[in-house]
Amino acid sequence: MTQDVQNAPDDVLRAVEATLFASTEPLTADQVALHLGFGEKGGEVRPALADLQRHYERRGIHLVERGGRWHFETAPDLAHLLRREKEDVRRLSRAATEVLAIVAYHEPVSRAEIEAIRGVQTAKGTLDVLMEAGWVRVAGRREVPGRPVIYATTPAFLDHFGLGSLKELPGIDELRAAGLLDPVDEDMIETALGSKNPRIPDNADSEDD
Amino acid sequence: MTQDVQNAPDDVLRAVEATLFASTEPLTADQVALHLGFGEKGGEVRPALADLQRHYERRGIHLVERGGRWHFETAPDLAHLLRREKEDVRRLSRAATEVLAIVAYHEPVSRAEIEAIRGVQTAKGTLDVLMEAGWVRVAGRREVPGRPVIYATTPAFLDHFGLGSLKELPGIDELRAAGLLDPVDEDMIETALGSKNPRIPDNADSEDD
Amino acid sequence: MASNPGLFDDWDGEDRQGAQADKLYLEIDGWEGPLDLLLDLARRQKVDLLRISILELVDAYLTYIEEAEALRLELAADYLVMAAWLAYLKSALLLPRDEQEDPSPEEMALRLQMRLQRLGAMREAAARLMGRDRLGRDVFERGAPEGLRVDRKSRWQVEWFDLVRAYGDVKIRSQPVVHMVRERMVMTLDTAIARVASMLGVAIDWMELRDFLPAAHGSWESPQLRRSALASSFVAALELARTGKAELAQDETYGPLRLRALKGTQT
Repeated sequence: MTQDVQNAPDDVLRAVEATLFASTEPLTADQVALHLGFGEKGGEVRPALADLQRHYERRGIHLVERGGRWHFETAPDLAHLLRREKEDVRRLSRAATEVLAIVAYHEPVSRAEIEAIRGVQTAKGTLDVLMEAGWVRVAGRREVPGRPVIYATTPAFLDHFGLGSLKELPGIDELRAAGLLDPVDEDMIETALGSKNPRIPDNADSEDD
Repeated sequence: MTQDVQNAPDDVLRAVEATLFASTEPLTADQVALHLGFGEKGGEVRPALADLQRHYERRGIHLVERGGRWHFETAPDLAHLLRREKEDVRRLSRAATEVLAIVAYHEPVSRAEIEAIRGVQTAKGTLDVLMEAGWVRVAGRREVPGRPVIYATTPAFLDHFGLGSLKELPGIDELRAAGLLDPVDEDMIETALGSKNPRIPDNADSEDD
Repeated sequence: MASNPGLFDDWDGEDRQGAQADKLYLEIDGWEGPLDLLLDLARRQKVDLLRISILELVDAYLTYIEEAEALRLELAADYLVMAAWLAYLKSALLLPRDEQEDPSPEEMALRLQMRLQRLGAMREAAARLMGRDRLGRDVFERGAPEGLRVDRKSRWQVEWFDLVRAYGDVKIRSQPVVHMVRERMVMTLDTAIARVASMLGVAIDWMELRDFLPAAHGSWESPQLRRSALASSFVAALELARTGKAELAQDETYGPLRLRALKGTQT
């Protein structure tokens, strides 16, 4: 159909093509003609514009006319290529995992409560990450002085961990049985430190056995 | 010859075409592949790049590869039609053009070596101008006493001068064959013209044009 | 001295057209050093750089310098250094030599020629480079590219086990504090002093420190409590010795520590 144009585009066509490509803004046929020194009337470039439009209509870019002005743009069906979303899989940090666990076990819970349980200050960013991940949501405010925001888990959280409900999280006793809550109790300290245990009597250091 | 490509470009080809058209800077095959979600290796888009290059070679726009990066630009033979009156290409001083050529033909090269070839001190500003233009960069230090900074060209240099790689520098093969691109020897770096240079007679003999 | 304006290179940003032989000296600022001047003088010989006459070149250079000096133009030192070196080279080339010097004057001449060639090559290369079709002047990139944007999104990953263990860790971290306060059983120093003092009162002879400890049953089975009792009893023994109520004996380092009441102080 337009094969001769495609295979051996003439110089006018090539010049029009290059001009529109390099232009920083859409151009009228007259402007193209003027730019190329074909006089002030676009008559001479119009056939080229039509040919070009036909040539590009099945390609990745189209030559389009809007309000008498011509420009190249990405084919509409490929517009999604201009803005791609890229997903990076990232491991949750240790702090964020702890906060998530606390929310899951204690929900609804305020930030101050989370910090009290963790014994460490919790950066605002940590909760933001969990909310971005879709696992934690703001669940209102606690009706106490200061009306702190309280947080709870989302259905997506249950999905992610394959839980029917929060009740399926292992209880304290189970954690202990699994060795995950192994008390740092006195016996353990004893074992860990050997015969000496500097903590108990003030002057155990001087002990002589 | 490539009529099927021209008449019914496939999806990969269209996507590559659109991506390169839309990009504000040259892209490597790997970057195109990554952007299109074909993984990090450009293998899948290379045939499309080759097809596109062939398709465009007779058109008003060319697809060119410069230092492994691809971009579209207007056909060079249309320069007389497109050349911009107020060229924004900076006019370089004679010293700067000479230094640029020395960096390109000898890279990586130290300032002392540049000065040895030119037989004159090179103002610090001259290299600064070239670096500001984005054509020359610091390429580390030479591991010799004093650890002098060495300079090399940038991808933007290749883009600007329309070179696929440094191998395409005009006349580089002849210059190399004539020994004129041999490393600048120690003696030459000393400002004074003194002592011996055993290499010269050989080189001089072998050249006769 | 030859001077043909047509032989001047036309360089970006430099215009040497119109330079006349008699005005040559005025151009001193136009040369980028003595090598550049030499190259220009060499080109005036209108032959390939490989075939230039070094002697002719030396003469041309020296004449140039003399003229400049006659006009009291300030010449940079390196032009004079070059002149001196060229004068030496010329005499070496002309004078008969008895023995071979190293390097020979011919070698030095070739070396100079090589330097001129190198510089000439780069000058030519620069001109060819600048004459290429240049982006933004002769060829153009797309004027209004839409641009590619990549919105990065994170998909967070965490395993069930990590979650549960994190909770365990939090618990472990927070528990011991509470735990230890509640379960810490100790024999206080006061208790130990009272206990040791009263036991000493009824003892007849030396007793080993360990014998003062409560029998190991019930809560006294706890090793921690026994350790505490031992430590407190030891301090109690020292305290009683200090106040003159008891005396201590130990036969060897780490040997059993024995104590008994001091006579006359028994209550």
